[in-house]
Order: sequence, then C-alpha cells, then structure tokens
Amino acid sequence: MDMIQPPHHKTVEAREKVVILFAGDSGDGIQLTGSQFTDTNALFGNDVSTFPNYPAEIRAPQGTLAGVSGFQLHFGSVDVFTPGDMCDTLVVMNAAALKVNLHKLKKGGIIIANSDGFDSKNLRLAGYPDEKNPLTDGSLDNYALHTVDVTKLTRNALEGTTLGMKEKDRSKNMFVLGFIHWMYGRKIEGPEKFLEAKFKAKPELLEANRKVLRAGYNYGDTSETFTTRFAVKPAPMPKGTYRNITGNQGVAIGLIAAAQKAGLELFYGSYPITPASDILHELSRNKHFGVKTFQAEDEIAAVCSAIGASYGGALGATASSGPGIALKGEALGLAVMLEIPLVVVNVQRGGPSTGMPTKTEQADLWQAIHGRNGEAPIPVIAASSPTDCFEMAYEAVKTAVEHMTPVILLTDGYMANGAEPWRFPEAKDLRPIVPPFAKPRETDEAESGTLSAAEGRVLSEVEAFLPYERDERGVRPWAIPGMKGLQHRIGGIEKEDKTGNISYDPLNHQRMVDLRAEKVAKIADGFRPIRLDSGPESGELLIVGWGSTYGAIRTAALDLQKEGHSVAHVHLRHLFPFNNGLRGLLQRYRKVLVPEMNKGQLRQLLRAEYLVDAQGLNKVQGLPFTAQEIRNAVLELLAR
Amino acid sequence: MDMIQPPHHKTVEAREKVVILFAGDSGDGIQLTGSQFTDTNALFGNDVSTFPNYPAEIRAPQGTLAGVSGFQLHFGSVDVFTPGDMCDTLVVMNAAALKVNLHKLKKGGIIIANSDGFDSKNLRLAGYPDEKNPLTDGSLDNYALHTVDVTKLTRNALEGTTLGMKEKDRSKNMFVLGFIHWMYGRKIEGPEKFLEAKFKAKPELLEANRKVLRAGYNYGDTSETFTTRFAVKPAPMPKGTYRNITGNQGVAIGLIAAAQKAGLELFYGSYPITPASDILHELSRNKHFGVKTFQAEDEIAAVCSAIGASYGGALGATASSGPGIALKGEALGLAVMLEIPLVVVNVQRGGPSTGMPTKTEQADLWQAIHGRNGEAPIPVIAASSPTDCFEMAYEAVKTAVEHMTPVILLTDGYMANGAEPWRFPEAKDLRPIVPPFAKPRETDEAESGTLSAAEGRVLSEVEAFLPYERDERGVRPWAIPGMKGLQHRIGGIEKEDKTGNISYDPLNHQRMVDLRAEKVAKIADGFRPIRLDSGPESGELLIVGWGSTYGAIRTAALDLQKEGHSVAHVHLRHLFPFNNGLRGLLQRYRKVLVPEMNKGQLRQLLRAEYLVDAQGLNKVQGLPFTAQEIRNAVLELLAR
Amino acid sequence: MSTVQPAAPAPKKIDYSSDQQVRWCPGCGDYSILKQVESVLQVKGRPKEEIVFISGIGCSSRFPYYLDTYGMHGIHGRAPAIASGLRSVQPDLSVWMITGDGDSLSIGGNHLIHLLRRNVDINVLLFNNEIYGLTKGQYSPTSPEGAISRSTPMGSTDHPFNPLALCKGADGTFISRTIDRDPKHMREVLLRADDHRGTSLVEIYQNCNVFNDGAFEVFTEKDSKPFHTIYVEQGKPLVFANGAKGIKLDGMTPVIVDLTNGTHSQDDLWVHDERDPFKASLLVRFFDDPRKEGALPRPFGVFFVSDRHTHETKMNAQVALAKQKQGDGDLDALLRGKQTWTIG
Amino acid sequence: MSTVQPAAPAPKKIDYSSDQQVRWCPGCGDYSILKQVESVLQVKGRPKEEIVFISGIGCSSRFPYYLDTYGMHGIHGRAPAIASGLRSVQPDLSVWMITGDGDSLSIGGNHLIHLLRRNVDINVLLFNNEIYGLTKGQYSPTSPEGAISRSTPMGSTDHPFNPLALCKGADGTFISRTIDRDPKHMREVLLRADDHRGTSLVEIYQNCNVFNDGAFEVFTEKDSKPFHTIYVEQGKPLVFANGAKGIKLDGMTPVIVDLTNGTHSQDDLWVHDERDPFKASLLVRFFDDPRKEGALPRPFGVFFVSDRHTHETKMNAQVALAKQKQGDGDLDALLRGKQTWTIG
Ligand SMILES: Cc1ncc(C[n+]2csc(CCOP(=O)(O)OP(=O)(O)O)c2C)c(N)n1
Ligand SMILES: Cc1ncc(C[n+]2csc(CCOP(=O)(O)OP(=O)(O)O)c2C)c(N)n1
Ligand code: SF4
Ligand code: SF4
Ligand SMILES: [Mg+2]
Ligand SMILES: [Mg+2]
Repeated sequence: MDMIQPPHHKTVEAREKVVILFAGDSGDGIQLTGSQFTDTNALFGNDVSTFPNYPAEIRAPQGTLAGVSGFQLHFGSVDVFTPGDMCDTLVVMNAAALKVNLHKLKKGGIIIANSDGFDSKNLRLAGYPDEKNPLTDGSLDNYALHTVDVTKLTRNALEGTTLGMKEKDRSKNMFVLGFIHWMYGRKIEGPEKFLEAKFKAKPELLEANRKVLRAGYNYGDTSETFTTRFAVKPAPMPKGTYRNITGNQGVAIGLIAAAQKAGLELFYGSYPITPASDILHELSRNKHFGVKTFQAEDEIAAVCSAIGASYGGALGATASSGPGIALKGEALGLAVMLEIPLVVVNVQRGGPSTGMPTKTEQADLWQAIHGRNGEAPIPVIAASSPTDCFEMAYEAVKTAVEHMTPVILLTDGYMANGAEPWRFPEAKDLRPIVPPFAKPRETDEAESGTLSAAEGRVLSEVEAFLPYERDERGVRPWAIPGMKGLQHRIGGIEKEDKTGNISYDPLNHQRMVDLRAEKVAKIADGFRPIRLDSGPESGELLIVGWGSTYGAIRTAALDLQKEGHSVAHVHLRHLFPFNNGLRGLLQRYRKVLVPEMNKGQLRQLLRAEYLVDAQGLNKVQGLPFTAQEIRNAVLELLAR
Repeated sequence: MDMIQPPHHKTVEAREKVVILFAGDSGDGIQLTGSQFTDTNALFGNDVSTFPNYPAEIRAPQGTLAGVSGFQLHFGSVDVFTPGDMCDTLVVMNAAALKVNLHKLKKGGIIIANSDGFDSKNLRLAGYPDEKNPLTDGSLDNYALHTVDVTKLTRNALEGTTLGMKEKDRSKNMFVLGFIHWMYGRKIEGPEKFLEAKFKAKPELLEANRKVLRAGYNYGDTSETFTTRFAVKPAPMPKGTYRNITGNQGVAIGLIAAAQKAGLELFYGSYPITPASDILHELSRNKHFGVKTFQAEDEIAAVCSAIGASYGGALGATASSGPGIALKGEALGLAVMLEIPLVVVNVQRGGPSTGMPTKTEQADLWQAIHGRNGEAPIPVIAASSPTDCFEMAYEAVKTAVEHMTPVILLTDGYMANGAEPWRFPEAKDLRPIVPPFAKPRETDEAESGTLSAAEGRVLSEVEAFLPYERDERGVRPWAIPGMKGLQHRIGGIEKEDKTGNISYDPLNHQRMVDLRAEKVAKIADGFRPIRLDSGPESGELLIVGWGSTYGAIRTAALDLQKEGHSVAHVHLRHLFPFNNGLRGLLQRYRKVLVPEMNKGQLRQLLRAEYLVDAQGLNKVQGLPFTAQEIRNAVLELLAR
Repeated sequence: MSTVQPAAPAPKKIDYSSDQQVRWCPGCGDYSILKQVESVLQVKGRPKEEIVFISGIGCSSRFPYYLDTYGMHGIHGRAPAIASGLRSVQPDLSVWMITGDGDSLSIGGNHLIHLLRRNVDINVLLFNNEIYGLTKGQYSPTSPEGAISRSTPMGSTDHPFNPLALCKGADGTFISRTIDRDPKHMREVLLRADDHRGTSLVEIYQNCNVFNDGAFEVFTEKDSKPFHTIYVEQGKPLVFANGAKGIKLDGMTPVIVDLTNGTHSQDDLWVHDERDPFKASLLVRFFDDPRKEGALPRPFGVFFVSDRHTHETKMNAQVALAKQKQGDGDLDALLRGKQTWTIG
Repeated sequence: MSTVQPAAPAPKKIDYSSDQQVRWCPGCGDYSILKQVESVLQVKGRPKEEIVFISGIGCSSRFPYYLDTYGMHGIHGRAPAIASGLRSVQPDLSVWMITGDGDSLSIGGNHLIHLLRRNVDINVLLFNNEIYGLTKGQYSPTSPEGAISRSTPMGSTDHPFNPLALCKGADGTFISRTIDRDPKHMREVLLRADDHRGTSLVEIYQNCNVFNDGAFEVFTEKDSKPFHTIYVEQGKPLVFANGAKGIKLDGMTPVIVDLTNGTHSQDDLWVHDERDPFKASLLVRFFDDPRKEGALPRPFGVFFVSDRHTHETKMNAQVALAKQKQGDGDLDALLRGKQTWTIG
C-alpha cells in the first residue's frame, strides 16, 4: 500500500476503493449522511454505488433492531458496480446498528461508534445479553474500534446557542458527516452548500448545523485517537459531465425526456406505493414540462386514467410495485386490445402479497409476462442500474409509442433508491420518437344511410377510416379524438380485423390473436445485436443476468475472467421478446447460470424458449447479491 | 348399414352415432330444444355430448348472422367424447342459421329447414346475394333437404286456442322437438313431463305446447316427405344410475359435496360474469345445504369475502372468468401468505380483455400459475369434461383444506355449458376430507407482561400458540376465531417462521418463501400415479392434453391407435405441481404434441420443466378442437 | 317499438349515427336514450370529431358503438377513470360517459364517487334498470330488497343504494334524474347536463324488458304516474298529482299535503331551489317504496347544481403556473439536475 | 407522551394487549385510540377469542397486531370485504375493522359504501389523519384543497370527501365522529358503536405528527376548540362556545346564533335527534373550513342511528328458511339431481 505524506501529524493511506456503511436509528439522519457523502465523492470524481436500506416503519421504535436504518456507500478510483459486499468502515450510532451490521464488516475493519448509543437501555433494546457492552467487553478486538461520544461533542459544539436539547441532538449526523469527510480527505464544501440551500429560511439552524459539521471535521484533525486518513483518487471515468441519479429519478426523467422528444404531453396516473412513490413525487415537481400527475383513487384507476390519456393523445404512464401491478392486470389486457401506447413501471419489492415493502426482489417477472387473462403479449424490459433506469424508461416510451403497445418496465427497490454517477446525455442526442399518427381527413364525410332499428344501419358511402389497418411492422395508426374524419370506436371485445368493429368470427379471432403476437415479436427486429457485457464470445460458462443484479455479476465476472476462467456475462434488458441473438449466444457455452433474486423466473423462460439446461442461483432475502455469492456459484458450477 | 323393419310405411336405418345441430335465432328456443332432446337420448341409454353455442347479445337482432344460436348434440350406441366434428343432421330455423352452419354438415347430410325463416327479409339479413333462396336455387342439391313450414304448422296446431299470435309462435320449437323425436324413434314422454313441470301454473300454455309437440311428432309420421327414420341403440355404458350434468353444475355440486364431507360451511363469494355465473345461480338454489352465496360488489370483494369466510372457519370459494380472475391476483397473494383454504374457479372464455365472453378458450393457464407478484405458488388443477368438473371441484376443496392453501381450478366455457351423462357417486363413497384444525386450549393463558409504550411489550409466560408451525407435509394448523387460547394475528407482510409475527429478517424471508414452495410441491406426493388415457406405454408420439380438449384428443387417439399408429394420450389434471410421473412418461416417446386452445401455454411449461421439445397444436378461435384437427396434426408430426 | 320517440328537430345537419347495428333487445329502454342523446348532439351541433363517448361493460355500455363520434368501450366499472385521464389531456372536447347500475354502482362505485368529488367535466348517463342485463339477470345494487333474480332465488337481502343520495354524499355538482319513457324530459335534462361545467350526473330509469320488465311502471303508467312522480322545476313549488297535492316541510321532515281541501295552498310548499345544498340533501332522500302507504312521490328533474372548479381546469392551471414560474421545461436542465461535475 | 390517557377502570380482568412492540411513531394519535379500544374491550369483557380485528394497510392498519385477539392485517382497502365474509359465517363474534382515510376512502371506497348499505354488523374505526402515513406523506381523499404534500408540491386540486356525508349517502345506520385527543368522548362513542347492531362507522380524527401535524389542532387547542367544535347529544340543543352560541335552523339552513345577547335562547335551537334521517343528512354537512369566517362548528358525537336488519341475520334467515322448506340438504339427493336413468 502506498504511503502518502500526511498533513500535520496524521498518516494518509491510499485506497483503490472503500465501502462505508452508515447505520443508526431511523431518526438519526443516516440516509442524509450517506447521500451527502456520496455526493461529495461523486463530485470529487470517484465512481460510486449506494444501497440505502431502511426499516418498514415510519419511525420504528427507537433503539430496536427493527428500527435500524442503513446506507452503504462504495466509492473508488476504479469502476465500482455494486455498493460492495463487505465494508471497510462501519459507522454505528447505537448498539442495535452494530448488532445488525457487524457481520458485514471485513475482519480488521474500522468501527466508528457513537458511545452515547450504547447505554444500558440501548444495549437491552438491541438484545445484548445482560447488557454487556461490546464497546468495552473486548468482543470487537479484531476490529479497529473508535468510540466517539457524538452526542456530547455535538452538544458541546452548540453550547451557547438558543437551540433546545432536542434540536441540538438532531444535528448529530452533521458531526458524523464532518468527521467522515476528514477521514477520507474530502472538503466539506458540498455539505455546506447543501445546508445553505436547505436552511435558507432558518439562519439559526443553518448556523448550528454548519457548526457541528465543522466540529466533526476538526475533531478528526485534533483528536488523538485518529492517526490515519485515507485517500481515494478520482476514478478514470470517461470524460464528460456527470451528476448523481437514483433509479426512480432516472425513470421520471426518462419519461419526461421521451415524451418531449415524441412531442407528447406526459400524463402520469399513479397510486402511492413503496418503493415506486418517488417517481410520482419527482414528476409532480416537473409540471413546467407540461407533465400532468394524477394521484388516482387506486391502481386500477391509475392505469385506466393513463389509458384514457393515451387515448386522448398524450403519453399515458403509470408505475407501482407488485401488489399494485397485480391490480392493473385486467386493464393491461384492455390496453393490449386497444393497441395504444402505455408505459407501466414496476418497481419490484419483496413479495408475495404485501411482502417486504422496503426490500428489493425480482420476483414479478412472471407476473409481467404472464399475469393477464387470454393471449395478451406485452413487451417487458428491465433496467439494470440507476442510470439504466433512464435509458430503459426512454426505450419503454419509444417502443410504446412507435409500436402502439403497452410496455412494462421492471426496476426494483435496490436500483430505485440506489444512486450512481450519470454521464447524462444532451437532449439533442436522444433518439427521435415518432408517433404513428393517422392523417385527419379534411373533406367532410358523406351523409350516412338511413336508420332501421331492426336491421341496423347502412354503411356510409365514403371509404371508412380503418383504425386497425397495420403497417409493415404490424402497427395501427393513432387517431386522436379531435382529429377530423377519423372517428372510430375501440374496446376490449375482440375486434374485426382492420375496422375494429366487434367481431365474434372464429377465424377473425385467430387472426387478431396472431397479429397482436406478431406485432410484439417484431419489436425484437429493432433491437441492437446482442452484446456480451464481458468475457469470451464462447466458452465454458455464460452468466445470464437481468435487472439490478448487474453490478454484482459484473464484478464477479471480471474477477473470474482476470483469474483466467472461461466465463462470460450477458445482461438481458429485453425479457419479452428476447433478443434474436440470444439463441445463438446460449449455444456457444457449455453451461449457463442465471442468478436471480427470485426462485428462477428468467431461468424458466430461457429453458422453455431455448431448451437449454440453465441453472439457477437464487436468493430471495430482500437483499441484493454480493459479488462473492455469484463468484462462488460460478466456481461451483464450473467444478460440476 | 342394417335395415330394420319400419313401423308403418317408413324405413328405419340403424346408426352407431348421430350428430345433430339445432340452429336458429336466439329467440327460437334452440337451447331448450337441444337440451330436451339430449335428455331424451341420455335417458334412453345413449352416451351423449353437447355443445351449446350462443351469441353474445341478450337478444341479438333477429335474423342476423350474429344472432344465430346453436346447440350441437352427439349421441350414440358407443362412447362419445365430443359433440362431434361434423353433423349428420342440421336443423335450421332461418336463413342465417343455415349460412352460419352449413359448413359443419357432412356431405349428403340431412337439412331440415323452417321455410318461414327464408323469406326475403331473412335472406337479406343473412346476406344471401340478391336474396337468392338456397332452399330453392339448387345450391343444396348435395344434401338431403327437407323444407317444413314450422311456423304455419305450429299455428295450425293451435288454431282455436285463445293464444295470441306471438305466444303461438313461441312454441315453434316444440314442433321441431316433436318431429326430431319421431325421426330418431324416441318417445316424447320426457319433454311432456318437462312441460308439465314448467307450466304447472299455466294450464293453457301447457296444453298449447303439448299440442305442438305432438303435432311435430305426428307430422313425421304422416308427412310424405319423410320416409326414413333412424335408430340409435343404447350405448354399452357401465352399469349404474346416471344423470346429465353440465360443467358448471358439476363445480357447484362438487363444492357443496366436498364442504359437507369436510364438515365445513360453504361460503361462495362471487361477482357475475359469463360463463361462470351459473355456478352462483346453482349454489344460491342450495341454501338448505347451509350454502351462503354472496354477490359481492366486484371480484376483489368476492375473493376477499371468501378469504374472510375461510378465516372464519368456513370453506371460502369464488369463481369468475379471465377478466375477473385478473382482479383477484392481489388477494390470491394474500391467501398464499395466510395459508388458508380457498378455492378459485376460472371458467375460461375467449380473451384477452373482455375478448369473446360467450366463447371458449384455454388461455388463462399462465395467469393461473404466474399471475401474481412475488413468489406465490398456488396449486392449479384443470377439469377435462362436465363430469370431471365435479371430480376436480371436489379435489380442489380437498387439497385446499388439507394443505391449507388456495387452489385454482380451471374449467372453460365449453365444458361449463356442455352436458354429459354422469354416473354419480353415492355420498358415502366420496373421499374423506380432514381439516387440520388446531386444538383449542382449555386452560387460561397466564396474564401477559407489563406494558411499556417505548419498548414494546414483554412476552407472556405461557408457551405461545404457533400459527405457522408445520406438520410433516408443511401444513400449518387452522385456528378459527372463537377457538379458545389460539388467538393470533396473520397478514400479508412476510411473517416470522412459526410465530407468524411480522419479520423483515432476510434469512427468515428466504426460509418462508422456500417453505411455502415446498408445501405446494409436496402436494404432488399425494397424487395417484400418472396414467395414460389411451395408447402404448412408450412409443412414437405422446399427446399431452389438458382441459376440455379431452374428448377431441381421446377420439382422435383411439382412432389412430386402431389404425396401428404408435400414439398415446395423457391428459393432465395437475398443472401445478405436475404429477411426479410425468417426467418419466415424457421420456418414453420420441415426439410430444400438446394441443391447446391457446398459443402454447402448457407447452411452454413442459419445455421449461422437462427440457422436452414439445410441439404445439394451437387453436384460438373460441371453438373447441375437432377430432379431425387433432388427427391431422398427429399424422403430420409423425411424418416429420 | 313503443319506446322510439318522434324524430329530432329538422333540419338534420349532422348524422351522429354510426354504421353499426344496434343490438339491444327489441323494446329495450336503451333505444329511447340513444335517440335523445342523438337529438341533443344535433341541437348542440358540435362536430362529430369533438365528441367522445366512454363506457364500461353492460348492455348500456355498448352505446358508443352506435354513434359516429370517437368512442371507447372500456372495461367493467372503469369508465370514470378512463374518462378522467382523457379529460385531463383534452379539456376542450365534449366527453360523455355511459354506464349501468352494475357498472357504476357495483364494481365501479369507487371511481364514480371520486369522479364526482373531483368534478371532472363530463356528462355521466347512468342507465339504471335495477338489474344486470348483459349477464342475464342478476340483481344489482339498485334492485329493491326482496328482488327475485337469478342470483337471489329467495329474494335479495341487500338494502339498495339510493344512487342520488350517494352521489350527493360524494359532493356531486350536478344531480338529476329522468326516465326512458319521458323523452321530452330526458332531452331537457340532458341539455342542462351538457351545459353544466363539472360532472353532470344523470340517473336514467331504464326499463329492461327482458330481465326486469316494469321496474319503473309505477312512474310511467297513466294511472299511477301522477301520484308517484313529481317533476321538480327551479323556483316552482313541489306540486304533483295533477296539482292536487304538494310537499311541504314539517320541521325538517317533508310531508305530503292536500291542495284541494283548503288546508294548504301552494304558498305553503317547498319551493325547489337547485342551488340549495341542504334542500338537495333532503330531495335526494325522497326514495320511498311507492307501494308503501303515504310514500313520497319520486322526484325527477335537476335536483342540485353548484359551481366548483373542475378537475382539469385546476390541473391545467397548475401546469400553466409552473411554466410561468419556472419557465417552459428545459430538457437539458432537467437532464443536468442540480449538481454536476466534470471529468477530463 | 401527551396522548396516552389515564389507565382504564380497575379491576383489570383481561389483558387484551399482545406481545408485539407497538411501532407507531412516538406521539402518533394512534396510541390514544389503541388505549381506548383496549379500555372498551375491558368494559365489555368478552373473552379474547371471541374478538376479531380486521384491517387493511396503512399505519393505522397495524392495529390488530397489538391486541391479543384474533386479527388479520389484510390488503390495502379490502378489509370491509374480508370482514363481510368473516361476519357472514361467524355471526356471534365481536368484529372490528380498522382502517385509514386512504385505505377506506381511496382504494377501499367502494367496499366501504357497500359494507354500509349491507349493514354488516361490525365496528368500523376510520382513522382519519388526512394524509397517507405509511407511504410517507402523500395527500389523501380527505386532505383539504390546496394541501401541500409529497405528491402535491403545488397543493392538492381535489375537493376532499366529507366522509360522513358519503357514509350517510351510502345509507349507513350508525354515523359518528370523535377525535384522538378527547379519549373520554372517544370511549363513549366506541361503546355506543359496539352496542349498535349493524355497521357502526366511527370517524376518528387522528393526528399524524410526522406528516400532517396539527391537522385537527383547531378542534383540540384550548383557545379554538370551544368555537370550532360542537358535541352533539341526544335530545339536547346544539350549543357550543361554552354555552355562548347555538345552532338553529333558518328554513333548511343551519345558522349560528348568539345565546348571550338576548336574541335567542336554547329553545330556538336545533335539538339533536340521532334517529332523524333528515336532520342527520344536514348535520353531516357541517363541514366548513374552520378558517372561514362564520364557519359552522365541526360536530362530534353520534349523528345518526337507525335499525335495519343486518346482512348476516338475513343471510342466516334464508339458510334457515331453506332448510325449513326443503329439509336439511341431502347430499345424495343433490348428487342424483332431478332426472336419472339406470343402465344394466
Ligand atoms: C371484470 C368484469 N367482471 C364482470 C363482468 C361481467 N359483466 C358484464 S356487464 C355486467 C353487469 C351489467 O349490469 P349493468 O352495469 O347494470 O348494465 P346493464 O347490462 O344492465 O345495462 C357484468 C357483471 C365483466 N365484463 N368484467
Ligand atoms: C395495492 C396497494 N397499493 C398501495 C399500497 C401502499 N399503501 C400502503 S398504506 C397506503 C395509504 C396509507 O394511508 P391511510 O390509509 O390513510 O393510512 P395511514 O397510514 O395514514 O394510517 C398506501 C398507499 C399498498 N400497500 N397496496
Ligand atoms: S337485456 Fe335488458 S337492458 Fe339488456 S338489451 Fe335486453 S332489454 Fe335492454
Ligand atoms: S407516520 Fe403519522 S400516522 Fe404513521 S405512525 Fe407516524 S405519526 Fe402515526
Ligand atoms: Mg343494469
Ligand atoms: Mg391516513
């Protein structure tokens, strides 16, 4: 390890990458501390990846194991693809936080513990037997333990201010934030700016928080206990301008951008649900883009309002998580029949039923592909990281609009709340999106025939508009209420080919079922050729991943390749229809491993489609994979 | 063909089996005519199979193609498994009925046409070009055409009664019924009894209908045009007492019988939908069995009320068709989590969306198995014929109760409305059903600990009841509100193993997901060994069927076997989990054909599970397969 | 057919009928409603392409297919949600919603009440036939207690909704009732509904002659109609029975008074004021079983009208305000976000 | 904690608390409700195993876990349907339903109104905090217009439901309101709710101190409470402001009158009669924005009670009648059907 000359009396050690886990009570401001330090590092030029992990309760009982909130940050001078398997540094605000997270700390790792959170009450709530204090009983001897009385130091820093004790204590997290900045040699400009913006209207609070932040920083400098700092150089990231983005932000921005490029109004009908609600919140802050957000009475109304909006010529979109998506199944069938654009995002969470709302999972793939009555094919795509959420949301809109179809986009709680640096594109470089509008007719229609109640009505003389006449891609024209001469009626009953009128004709039904399926299948013709994420073009083993397992698989695959294993990694964004090149690719490896945070849903689809004996690595714990887990599974399968 | 000595001057020809198709306007009483003649033949001892096929409209416009109602009846002195591919006799009440159905008549077949339904208005509505009358223009020369002015003859028969013209015309169908009884040498006792019961309170109408019925019968005897009658001897059916039953009746009776055998109250929560509503109607007529029917405000309330009833210790059941089942997805996830008995019947119809409500299809298999968020395994079984509906409804209850799980039973519109003879069992011979009730505790629980709002409550001293402690089959005990000492809380959030308390622990989640999956998988251990329906134990080709395709596949398979082809037929009733013997069976044939009224849903599941290159025969026309279609596909695949 | 009414006023400018066969049962009350809607469209004269009909599922919901306007035959119960989305992005079209008593009060009840409270500007025609027509005759949430139907062979045990009381409870801004057999009245109510800005709820009693024939006979038959119906008109006293009877308030309780025996005159009567929310709350409560002795007559007409901002005006106003405050959305600014850094 | 109230009456016979940690935010109004429900259970003294709590999803819906009775934490909005099924087969238990304003008035609105019209015999405690608590602060169908929330940064544009007007519109048979900060009143209302046969709807104003703190402050703070609340009691005139003001009817319009300046006395006032459906229809309409000049005070108490057969009594009666008429179901007869034939 390089030794760099320390400022003052402190040593500085260089690190390639670092994993820090901040943990404490949900009232301790852990999420803020974590995301602020993330921003600092990202701005500094590190690659970063984060994993916020908080309890289900709004305010879980203080001090309990259930109440622990965590924020894991991985930053480095090299590419990082996951928030890290094990941490280098664990910051704990109380005993419960230690208890819950100690197993994630590397042997020999650093613990920074707020001693005030280890009083006898906290120890009891955390379930330490006989209230034995781990900070003092020697059980942490294998770690570099630093005990800091954050509470006292914070109060000290604020002595003389007019704040009450409660208010004072609320800025504890700033002390930690300041200290950690010191420890990793980062300036506290970022957090200071943040505080200025946040407390613009409350100068007293601004002052207090700034004071504590600085106190934390200075504490590192002055305290005798800390003799080592760490230096993580900027990562060799592609040139360009970056920002941080979470997956939910990515989806929201992707939808807005795509609607703008398509020249459509964005209508977002949604019903709040964890972890999808932030998309609604984000969109509702962007009304100046003409975005209309509609908090519907339930998920059925949400998707139906989006269908209505699309029928009205806007881009209708909706998002939810598993239980809410379950409610949308019937309406999705309607959208299939109507053949209008619709984007449905499922931010997956732990299931089944209410399951584990704040935890991540990938177990809604089958629901997305198969969860409707009848033959109701809907394209299903999946994002693999926070930034990819933008890309895939954009693609979802493009496909929905250009192919006149509902599209389901799968993300999950892990990428939705996690953040990573994004080299954002310029608006002008985004792919064009061209809605297949029908052409209004400027001439008046002839009068239609006479009415005879018993026999029905005679067809009008002029050639009728055919709402279900398809182009070569199988796509029907989009005629929007208000367009002259294109009046037509659509609905969920089987419709006659071309006219869209109701039809019960058996062969027509077969034709329409086939046409709808072909239309969706043809979407694959527009996909880019399939590309490996890493590894040899043929060989021993192919890892097929999808969704937020990306980082862990990539990390493991690169490592294995470095070690000389014949292992490749392909990450699927298109789950239905599959990429046309997937068949050939699968044939070029002796073994196939499919890691999923479910019990084998993609694996089942691959086996059925390609008759390939794909093996699964399946974890259903509400937690992302670690790279280590992937690695172990690959080695095991290779050895078989 | 045998010649039997005719009564009077008429010839009698013997037939092994006969297919008759009655067709006319939906107001013509076609369904009644068909089902009455079915009953007569069944009572006579024939094997029968029927296919009612009516328009979507309540009263479709008279005389139009869309308004044609049909009832196809197959009866024979040998086993019949389908309503027949092509008919021997076509009875048409108007021009539209002829137009729609002529292609189903064998070359040389008999047409009996009501000439009054071929006036110029009817011809025009049926779309005969220039109102050319097929009855007179020679276009039917290849058939044995008999024109009868049913309307006139009916009116004549009723001359002198006080009935109005409309009322008179309404009994036209009795004329046809009487005539057809004559034609096939059947006595009209059955219909007479039926009329007596129906018009008990209206002697005038009884008299009129009986008159017309007899007039129809006598017309055959006296009219010069009809010189041939047909004789179909009783079938060599297994000894026993029989009744006729439709699939929906089968389900209803099966539910009642199973609930009675289990000693449970039957609660049926449902929302009307075609073609499932008749189950509700049937059950609501059986309140003297303690059956409680609840017409809920929607399908979500329907299934939730059933869940509530099961929680309350009854057998909760619900039924719907595709769109309604889509709405139940979220609640089914809850039932999976609660692990309580629940039976859900899907009487499938043409989809997607509203689709073709009055037509049949098998396209909801994926929805049944995969249509929920999260890992939510639910056993899925399917009936294959009207009588099998009884068996499978019974099995659904048995599985649901004994394994504490929701069960989905798939039937479809074809078997739901079709009828066949049923050698019904005796109540005492039905398999026992044993609910895994928890044992109430007679001793009082000790007082629980003291309350501390901040720290939660201390556990009570006595050993707590463990609602999620499992037996060797993985089944938890059923504790019902009111049972002493067993109070517990359950819900849709992930629960701690054994206690059922809320838990967010990662490894607990994995364990519970696994335990739920294992419990369902273990149900297969109780299945009878897999059995072929017909054909060699190994060989060239195996047809794997499920659901109402049974009759067509069986007919085709038996024929092919007679002709010496190495073709076997297995019909799956267990779609999830599969029968443990299926894997071995599939391996014993070179080829596998899976005929389905969908685009290959079972085929996909078989391919994924067994990596077998199953081929599909897929028809999505809202109509059942013909045996001929199966036969052709088998021959084609054999030749490949 | 007895329910088909005299033709709409000449000159016939636009023909709003589509080329599809009308497929209701002969004699169904739906025909009369279709006729009057066409007539109202005639009077209003908006171009066909500016009119949209959204429906759910049911016999009534086939309606959109019969008009040569834009139309969507949705799914059961969800028309209010579909129409709300459409209306949100198309504030200038004429939007109508067609629904049945099952569609809007059973499966769709929640969407209906939320539509009303949001006051989305559409005309809702609720075809109430007190039965499920399309699924062949099960009882509905408006079927009277004891109703024998295919799903209630021993009679329904459910207390039925009073649809207008429910809609009033949901703060509807236009509450009205009419009936298939009185096309002239229906036409007037429909015209007023179309004029109203906000959700115009028109309950239409509609005879299902196949599964529930005669459900509203007492309100249409010559003999019984005068005594069992009351037509409310703005500013007019509540008089019925051909002027022989009236309604006055006894404290807060409406009572029937005789206008012929000298005890009461029209001056004593309740005067209809469709702008009075409290009066309307009571008026919708005139819902007695007509077979009951002393039953209040069933009112028809416009019960309540109030002005409240519509859903889409406020929604659009917020968009406009946001644009005014923040400027038209700049996509590059959005992509960039608040904080960036540059590498290289 | 300020919301936790003096302990329930001794002697403590049964402890209805479960062993689960209560996980609401410190200071949440839910604690007070839990406390009063426990107290009511104490008073009623039914064995724990005869009590069932059914809830939906939301902060409030965690309630069943905290009681050592039977309980089900259902899915969002569906508690009424679950409870209806349970009640249908268990007519003798004590069934309670716990729900929030989002749970019961947004996603569950339809089930709630159908529950009320069917009059299923359960006690419904509707925790109205005018916000979505569990999902962290989106506005709800009861949030006032203009409410700034996470999903309405520019303010809500929706007109909120008046929950009791809606419930009255749905023909609820027991309509009442109470508030977390008045435990004594809450307890009384809960006791009455439990006594009522049929669906007892209790709206409870509940402070969400995290996402919507102070929403009902005006009804609880010493200064404002007397002028903005009115406690209705059977047979008593509508008096508030510590006796200084009252409500009388001006025609059909309720107006505030001064009782101190000699113009009006208590005899002029509206006398509360919880059995009067018309009065109740108006009383639920006292829903003015308290910030508005001359606003009517918000009423608390039992507004309306009426006797109507419950869902389960009629359901059970039909079963009994069927058995009486047709005899106890004979399974062999059912299997046999009406017509059989024998072969062999
Ligand atoms: C989700 C769903 N559930 C049930 C149905 C079946 N269904 C169609 S219309 C209808 C009710 C019709 O009654 P109503 O709304 O009163 O209309 P009407 O036919 O009387 O005009 C039902 C239950 C359906 N199409 N979709
Ligand atoms: C089908 C479904 N949609 C959405 C959610 C998310 N969700 C849970 S509780 C809730 C609303 C909570 O508000 P309220 O009912 O008022 O209860 P409170 O938390 O305020 O007590 C929502 C939207 C869910 N769990 N299930
Ligand atoms: S069933 Fe009734 S409502 Fe439906 S079309 Fe026929 S008469 Fe009209
Ligand atoms: S979020 Fe609000 S309602 Fe929920 S527990 Fe906290 S204070 Fe109570
Ligand atoms: Mg109806
Ligand atoms: Mg709430």
